[in-house]
Amino acid sequence: MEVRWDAVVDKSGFWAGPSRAEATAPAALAPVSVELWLFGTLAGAAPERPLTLRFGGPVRMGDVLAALGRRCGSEFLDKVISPGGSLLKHCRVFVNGEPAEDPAAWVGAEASPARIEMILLTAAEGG
Amino acid sequence: MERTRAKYERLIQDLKSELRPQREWGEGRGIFLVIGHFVVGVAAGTWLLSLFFDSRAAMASAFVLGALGGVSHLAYLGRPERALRMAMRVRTSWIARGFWGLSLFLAGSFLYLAPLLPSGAPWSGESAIAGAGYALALLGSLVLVVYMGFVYTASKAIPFWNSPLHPALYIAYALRGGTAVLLVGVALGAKVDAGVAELLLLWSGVTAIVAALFLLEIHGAMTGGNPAARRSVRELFAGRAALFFYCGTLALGLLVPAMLVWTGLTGPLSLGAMAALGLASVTGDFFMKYSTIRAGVHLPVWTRLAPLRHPVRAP
Amino acid sequence: MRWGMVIDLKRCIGCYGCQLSCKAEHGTPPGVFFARVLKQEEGQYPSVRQLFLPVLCNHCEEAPCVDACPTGASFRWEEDGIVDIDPDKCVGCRACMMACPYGNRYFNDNPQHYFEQGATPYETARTARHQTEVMMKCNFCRDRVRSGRQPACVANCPTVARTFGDLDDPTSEVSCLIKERGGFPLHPEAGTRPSVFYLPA
Amino acid sequence: MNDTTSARNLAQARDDAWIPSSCALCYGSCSILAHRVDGVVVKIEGNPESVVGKGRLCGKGVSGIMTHYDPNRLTRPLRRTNPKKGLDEDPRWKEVGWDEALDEIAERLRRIRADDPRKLVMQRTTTVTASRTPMQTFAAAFGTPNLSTAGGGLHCGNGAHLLSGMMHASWSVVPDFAYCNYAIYFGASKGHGAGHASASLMAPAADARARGMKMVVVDPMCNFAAAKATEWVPLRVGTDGALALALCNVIVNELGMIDAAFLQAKTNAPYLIGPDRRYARDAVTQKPLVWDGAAGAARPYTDAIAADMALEGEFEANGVRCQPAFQKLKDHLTKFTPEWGEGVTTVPAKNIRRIATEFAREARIGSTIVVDGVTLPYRPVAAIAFRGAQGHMNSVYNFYAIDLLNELVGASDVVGSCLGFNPACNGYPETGRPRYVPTAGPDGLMVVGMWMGYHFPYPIGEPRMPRNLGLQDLFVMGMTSPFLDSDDQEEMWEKFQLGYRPEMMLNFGSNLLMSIANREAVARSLAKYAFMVSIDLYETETTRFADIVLPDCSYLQTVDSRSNFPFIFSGPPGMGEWCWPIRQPVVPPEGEQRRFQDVLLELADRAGFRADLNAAYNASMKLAPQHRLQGERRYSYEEICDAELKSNFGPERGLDWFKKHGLMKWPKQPQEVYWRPFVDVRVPIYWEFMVSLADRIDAITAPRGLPLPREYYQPLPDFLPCHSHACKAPGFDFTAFYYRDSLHTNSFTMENPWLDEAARLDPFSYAIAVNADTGAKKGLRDGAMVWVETETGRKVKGRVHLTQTLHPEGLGIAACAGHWGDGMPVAKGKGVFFNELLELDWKHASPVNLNLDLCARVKVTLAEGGR
Repeated sequence: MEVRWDAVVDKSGFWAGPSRAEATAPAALAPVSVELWLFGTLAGAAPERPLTLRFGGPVRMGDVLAALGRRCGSEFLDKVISPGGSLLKHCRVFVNGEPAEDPAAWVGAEASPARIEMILLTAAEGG
Repeated sequence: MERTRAKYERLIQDLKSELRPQREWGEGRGIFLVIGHFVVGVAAGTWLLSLFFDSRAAMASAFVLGALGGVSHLAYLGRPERALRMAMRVRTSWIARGFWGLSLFLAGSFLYLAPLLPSGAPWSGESAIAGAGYALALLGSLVLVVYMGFVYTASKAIPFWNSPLHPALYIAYALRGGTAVLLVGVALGAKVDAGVAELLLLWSGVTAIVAALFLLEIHGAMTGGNPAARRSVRELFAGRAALFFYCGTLALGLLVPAMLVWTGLTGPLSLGAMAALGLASVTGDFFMKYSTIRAGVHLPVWTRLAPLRHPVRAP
Repeated sequence: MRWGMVIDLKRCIGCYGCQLSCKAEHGTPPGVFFARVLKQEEGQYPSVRQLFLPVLCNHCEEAPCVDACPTGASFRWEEDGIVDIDPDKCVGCRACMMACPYGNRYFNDNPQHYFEQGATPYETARTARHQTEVMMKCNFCRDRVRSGRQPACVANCPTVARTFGDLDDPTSEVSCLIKERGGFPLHPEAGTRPSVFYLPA
Repeated sequence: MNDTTSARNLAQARDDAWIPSSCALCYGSCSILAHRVDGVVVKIEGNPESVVGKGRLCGKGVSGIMTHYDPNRLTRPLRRTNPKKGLDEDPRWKEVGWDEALDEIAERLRRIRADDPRKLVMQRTTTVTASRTPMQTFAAAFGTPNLSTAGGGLHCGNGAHLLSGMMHASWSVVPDFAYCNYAIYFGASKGHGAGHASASLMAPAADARARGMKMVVVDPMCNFAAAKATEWVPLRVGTDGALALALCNVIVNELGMIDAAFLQAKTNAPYLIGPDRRYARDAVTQKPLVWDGAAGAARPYTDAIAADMALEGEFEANGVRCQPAFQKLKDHLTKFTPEWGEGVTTVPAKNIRRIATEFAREARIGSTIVVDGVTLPYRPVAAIAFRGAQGHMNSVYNFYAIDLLNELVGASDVVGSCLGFNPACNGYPETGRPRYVPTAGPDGLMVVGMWMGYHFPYPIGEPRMPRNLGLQDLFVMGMTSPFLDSDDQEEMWEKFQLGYRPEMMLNFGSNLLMSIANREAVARSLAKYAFMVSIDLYETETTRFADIVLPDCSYLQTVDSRSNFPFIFSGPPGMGEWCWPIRQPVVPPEGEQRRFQDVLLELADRAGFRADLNAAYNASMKLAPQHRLQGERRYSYEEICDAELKSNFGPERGLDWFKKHGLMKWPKQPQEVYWRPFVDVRVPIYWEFMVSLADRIDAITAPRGLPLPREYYQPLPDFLPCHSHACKAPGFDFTAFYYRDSLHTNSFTMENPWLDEAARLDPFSYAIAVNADTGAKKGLRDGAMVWVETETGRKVKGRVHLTQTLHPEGLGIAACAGHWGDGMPVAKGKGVFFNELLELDWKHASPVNLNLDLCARVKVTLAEGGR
């Protein structure tokens, strides 16, 4: 019998991976403060480390980055965000120690102040 | 250290070459092996002939040569201090047999010759001891004459040597050497129980045999279909060993003596010339052996890895 | 029993793993190779092949080197057919070298080491064990084999081209391979009856 | 500083231990067992417990002892006293203490970091893959994007890795030896000599041979792989792409044997291409459109069932006539007839047709097979390539065309097919780490789940005015760049108004002078550095340009939580086991040698950026929250290794556990090895992105006097000749190329006296191989000493080896030998320094991926009577 390539995909949940429960926005609209630790080449962008940003309510990572952009300037932003608006592959962001790639992810849901670390890993490589 | 280094560099080159030259016998300290081998051969031949022609002086010189040959062998060995072990494997090893041959010869000839020394010996020339010595020396020298050729015949690694003719050839050499020594002896006034003409004819006869055997061996090597053997012949006539072969073997060992023999047979031969004849002949023999050994080439390891599938050819 | 080796020339890629693992196992001095790899090409461009031939002592049943040895330093173990050298008995006459049709015997000339500065700690520990002025050659890693391991070149061969076993046992892997794949020895005409066989490339 | 746990055991009266660790004689990083007796390493064997090498090592691996004990190794830090730097300048070293040396370096680092971190260039060898993590992490923390691998990518990888990444989510490709029945090798030796996972692949390749896998090897020289092939296909150097295109044409247009189902579901073949050569996109979602045969309408590729997607024909979408990408490819291929191919490659047209037919037939399109109870597509054919095929100006198209063979018949990461190097790993069962899997990126095209660098093959970066010295951020498909050392670097930097110049180089073990191109060019660039630090085992030719030299530890004296990066890099593809081996010290350092990983940590402390370095390690090692490095705390490298191991394998399996066991293993599953059917990603058989990419790069380069050669940026592969093909100067009738010797790694191992000895016994290793008949016509004798000279007058000397195993126009040299320095006396003067023949500038680099042209048209003349 001939395996339909697309069919095989449909049948298999193998790579679905551990489904992370979508972090929901905290009910209370308590103000959130975010501690930003910028490392490596990004460190120069911020006046101090950590840089603390306060938000009126729950925020998504995208919002934090945008706020950071307003604070640190566009040159900072295009180091970390592609023209398409997604996070550049070699820019690593960690929210309270957990890697965060999705700009839509909620920040500061569990811990406040939330600790966000950002660093650029060197892109050029060969061999 | 430097020598070792150079030898190493050359080994690497040799291992790369399809037909690897034999160097252990003949090069460096290996020269002592050739000398020893040669001298012992002459000694044995001399002993036998001097028995025949009853020449004490020649016998004495045979003893001395034999002893020198033994020493030369030791000088070649990697571990001379273990030389006695070489007596162990007479059952299979021609070298062991040669070792016995030489030992018997030296011991025997000593026992036989000692009483004849002016100083004399505890036993007389007619004593049983001397008699035993006579027997041992005779046995020893016979073994010596025979074993040499077989040492080479047993060398499966060197196709050129590994020929059934080799023993015969080496026996002939021994006799030729002996004859040469006798000639020298006569020249030096030693008492030899033979006429010069007789010796010259003997020399010619033996030489003829040697030449014939040698030619047969070369023919065998060339037609035997073994590349290593063919390469050896090339080394001998046009390669590493050629110089020794032409100057040493042919010129000194054949032409010069042959001329002298001719003069000797056609007219009177000065004692000096006779000595020269002997020496030239002997030196020629040395170079004969030396060049043959130097011309040795290892059997190539690589053989056809049959049955080989043939490479894919475009249809 | 009779230890033997089968080398599958179809698997061998001439990587020198055997030659060098042997060196590492025995610490053989410069210019001494218990195992070697030979390369040769066959045919004419473009129908040509490059062939690899790993060689080592063939541990012949009719070993000419043993016959040629005057002292008994070269000998063949009765119980396992391995042809070996007792360095304490060798006088260094090199008759065995002239007798071996396979050129697998080496004379350990003088104290030698690989770096001009002198022996490395490794060489002091391993190479120094070997006597100089005597003959050396492969002994099928007899010590390893007796302790239940395979010879170094067999255990290490990255292509698993080498098989080691008892030739006297018709059911052993080596015997079967020789039977099924047409194993052949080198220079059979020499009448040495080698214990090393090759499977066609 | 050098905590050498196992070395402490030396206290015991009788020391006799077998220590599991990892080799570092080449980047295969096989698992080893080092036998230590009374403090001396007396034997190195493969570790049979490990998947990496499976207990069997190549000649290099077993010879490591002599590299470790090499008396020529550096043992003390050295300071240059001669300010002048050059090929003939003696550095006039003076020994200095570590403190003095580290302070001076740290001072420089601090100043540069405050000024502009990009002025630091990090250079590392490809030989030690484990050095990738500490070096890249240091660079990230310091803040420089300028990290290079000493010509690594320029030679072997910019094309091979880009294409393997784009099409197989992996660093490299091999046949699935366990099931493949017909493999075509284009200038690769995988499983037969050097290369990725070299020793690990030798047994599987031999098994495949024994099993009867047909192997067709396309190569100008019949060595290594070709020597074991069922068919050797000699061709003109650098024309592999032309042959592949002709083969594709036969398969598509003469045989019509394609895996439509695969092309529909797993490639962008059905995507509709407009007259502008771009995708026709959905007005709302901007997703590329396909023609849905069932619906009789153009729909986003996500909305149609693959089986209904049209591959051929012409349709109307967005009001314009469009064709599926496959139709474009089909039409494009028609011009590459076998007859045309014969003209370019010298491979007879009938052979091209035969091989294409055999390949397509053997692919068994549509068949399936059950592996470990899972039904999988079965395509037992593979077309693979590496250094030989891709080491040219036309590197990208060559590899692209070659891989199309796999894509056309669906032989891509399924049973028996062309496999990437373990690009999908579900992680160690107990922790689910490390986990890698390709994902669908923009337009549904595949993004790698794991990559050696962070410069992913896809999505393609946005070209910009360069900030990197290598200009990879302008030529965004480039990886390793020639401009760190090229003759025209200044010219290029000025053109693109690069706001800074390199000031300091930190080199780990690479010998740039030999590994990139002609030494004069590289020497000029090296001499420009105001300050250079070299951490090395030997005083290499390159290290002689350093201001400070730091003595490194050998692989038997150091520690790495992963002996290779990523841990899957050295593991053989195909079914079997996952294996994570470590490297650990077997003996203590000699003299004042220190591990470079700890030296880098120390420098970060002294230069005051340890917090950044800790953060960088957290990121690059993806450390789990509970194992992350904290703040500015001073961790030793062993502690960091411990953290990574615990993070991946649980708290009870830290460095101590691994030192005891050497490695961690767990079984692979078919869904990991043959991941393609299970992961919903597509690969581009039509590189639509090239069209706009070229526009965007050209928009930057053209105004600055560097119009982009558009022929290199087409969406479909073409054959572009190398410079060597264009050279018609009389007398220059050989095309010189180099190949990797299985006895040697880069320029490193010629110093190992065992390997050197073996290489001197080898007929090819140190020689210049020339076709016997051509050579005879030119009056060359075997062993003759000759000069090999290029049109520009660059020349190298060596001994000729006449052989039948070479294409009549070829001239083969085993790279990269020919050391001239005294720091590696054993290697000095051994072999031929091929790279001296190579030009190093924009003109000789691929405008797409910056790969160097590695073949050179040469003439051969007898040197001093040729004796």
